[in-house]
Amino acid sequence: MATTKLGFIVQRPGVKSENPKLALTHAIASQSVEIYLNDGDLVTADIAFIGDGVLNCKKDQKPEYLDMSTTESHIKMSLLLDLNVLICKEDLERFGMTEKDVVIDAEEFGADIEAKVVPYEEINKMMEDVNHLLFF
Amino acid sequence: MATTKLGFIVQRPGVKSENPKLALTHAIASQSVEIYLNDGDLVTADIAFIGDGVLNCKKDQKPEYLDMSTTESHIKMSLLLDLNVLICKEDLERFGMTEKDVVIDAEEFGADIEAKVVPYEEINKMMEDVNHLLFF
Amino acid sequence: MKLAAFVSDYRNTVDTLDRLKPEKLGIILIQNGVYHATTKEKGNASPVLGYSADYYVLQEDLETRGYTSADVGDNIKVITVSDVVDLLFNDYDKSAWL
Amino acid sequence: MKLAAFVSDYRNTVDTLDRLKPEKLGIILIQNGVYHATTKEKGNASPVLGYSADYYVLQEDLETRGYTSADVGDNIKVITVSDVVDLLFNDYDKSAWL
Amino acid sequence: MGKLTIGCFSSLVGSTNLDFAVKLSAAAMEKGHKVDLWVSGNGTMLSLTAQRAFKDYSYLEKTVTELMEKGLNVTACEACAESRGYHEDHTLAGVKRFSMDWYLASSFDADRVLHIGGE
Amino acid sequence: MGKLTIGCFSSLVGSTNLDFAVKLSAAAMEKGHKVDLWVSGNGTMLSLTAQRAFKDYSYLEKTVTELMEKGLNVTACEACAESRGYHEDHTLAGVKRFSMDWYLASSFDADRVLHIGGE
Repeated sequence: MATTKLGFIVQRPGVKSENPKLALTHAIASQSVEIYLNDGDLVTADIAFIGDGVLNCKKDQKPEYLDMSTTESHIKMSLLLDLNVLICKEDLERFGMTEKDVVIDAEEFGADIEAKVVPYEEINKMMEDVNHLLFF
Repeated sequence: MATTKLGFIVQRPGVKSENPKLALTHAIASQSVEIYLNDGDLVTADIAFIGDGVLNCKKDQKPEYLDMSTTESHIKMSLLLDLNVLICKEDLERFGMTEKDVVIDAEEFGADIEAKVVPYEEINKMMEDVNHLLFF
Repeated sequence: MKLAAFVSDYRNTVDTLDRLKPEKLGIILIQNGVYHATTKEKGNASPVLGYSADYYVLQEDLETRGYTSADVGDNIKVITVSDVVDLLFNDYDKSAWL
Repeated sequence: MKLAAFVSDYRNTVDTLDRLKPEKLGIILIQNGVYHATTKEKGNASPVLGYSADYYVLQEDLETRGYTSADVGDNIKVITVSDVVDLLFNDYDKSAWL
Repeated sequence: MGKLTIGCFSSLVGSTNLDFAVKLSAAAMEKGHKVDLWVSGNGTMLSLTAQRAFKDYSYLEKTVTELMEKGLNVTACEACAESRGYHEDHTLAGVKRFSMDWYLASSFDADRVLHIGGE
Repeated sequence: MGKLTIGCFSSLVGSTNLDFAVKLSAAAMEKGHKVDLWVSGNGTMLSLTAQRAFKDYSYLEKTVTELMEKGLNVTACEACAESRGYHEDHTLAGVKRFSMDWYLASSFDADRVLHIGGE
């Protein structure tokens, strides 16, 4: 019985690049990884948005123009699956954004947890705490 | 009998990205475009390196590590084919580089012309003079 | 020349805009370039808005990212892809994708 | 943590290096990141060299771009891909490709 | 009405540059312009047939096929495609494959050229 | 000796990130480490067979095949590949195709993970 913790750090805006979305889909894959592991073994995925990456968390993204799912909907899916989603407070402030501007909950999907707007210091702690880092 | 002039502007360093090399191979293709055109019609290609793009002109690039042709060899090929190759003087100076650091001639291939290190003003004139611009 | 320059990134890796000196300059903010129109940093507007140019921003790229025309200053015209065609054919004679 | 950060571009589009505060930081300049080691602008060294870190630059990426170890300051260690493996396994416990 | 030549060097999936190039082509054609679309570099990805539509990725095969039926001229750089393992037999019906000089020839009589290169 | 898991999301041709990932795999294997290489996004380009070698483009098919014979484990993200039109029948012999959870499972018992994502 062992747990490996992964930290997914999203540093860039999305849409034009698929990277932030791949960060989320890979993190979500932590929920189906058991088929490869022994009973009781786990891989956990924490997700943090820092720098320009916080722009991925903007509310009200419209999927219809590109006919593609949005990073907003992937963040909501992550919350539904109880992944730990952190958004850097200082970076939101730098862009003049508040909690009201970003995706915090996925109530409409029945998610129990919320994304957390936290000081960078907490993201740093997460980065210290995980076994491996994946920067996107 | 008409001539269409194209200006190829290379703004970025190469190797990691194939774009500067594609600029040169597309410019070189101006030498074989006649098969598509009427007798006497021409497409000309001028090439200018500006900003970080001047780093593509550094001498002594070694092809063996990636087992790929260098932008240096493509600049020499452009000279052999009598293309007008301009290198921005102010940008070389910004990087502390001189004519000695960059590809100027392709004597070993028998090229008659040389690349020209020119003030940006001359590159601007070329940009005004051509029919279409292609920024890489 | 009359030049339409497309800015499609938020962090530009080239300083080409600083040097372009066309008779008429249009800056078209598309894809992640729309953040220059919507987003201030530490209260300051993006330096990309500081040129002597006509500014345009693509509406669908705004909305895809969660913004609307209301998030954009009056000095920037919100346009459609169809408008881009007209700008290219009628208002500018050359284009630069930076 | 002991973090090996890879810088592979000359113009970085992220400011992540400014925030990373590991106990030990190694900055590995590869691909177009090697220009930080070889190239000054207006006489100034790249700001990427200004962190409290151990610096490494990949020899083959230098030479592919027309430089040699002689073009690199003494504070930057010229290494091979094989050395990168040892750095990852022996000197650092996590890595970040920026 | 004029002729617009678009060159796009960025990949279909992973960047939305090709999505924009295709939308611009459609908008120009709707206004009666003739459009040539040259794809080179990773942009040659547009020329591959049998791409699968998923909600997480760009998917242009259907749109491009419809636009080609209306007259859009799409040509992929042959060397760029071959080097990637995109061969003739996996090429989307209607897409041509030529050398880079095709792009320059298309620019010869174009009223406007939009070259989407950088990155 | 340890295990290194490398994830690479950038394209073979157009960026040299995959070239570096493959070189690093080779160097780690030479030192006795076990290496898993996950390719996702445009990196799935590595999994296509019959790429043509030209002097202007990255070409890794031969190197990767030799490394797989020596034990390199290469897996491509199936959805990323399919969305691009890279199907099972054009996949380089030896390259596996799985969902993204394969990468996470590989990281589970890896001593080191190098994730080449950004851009």
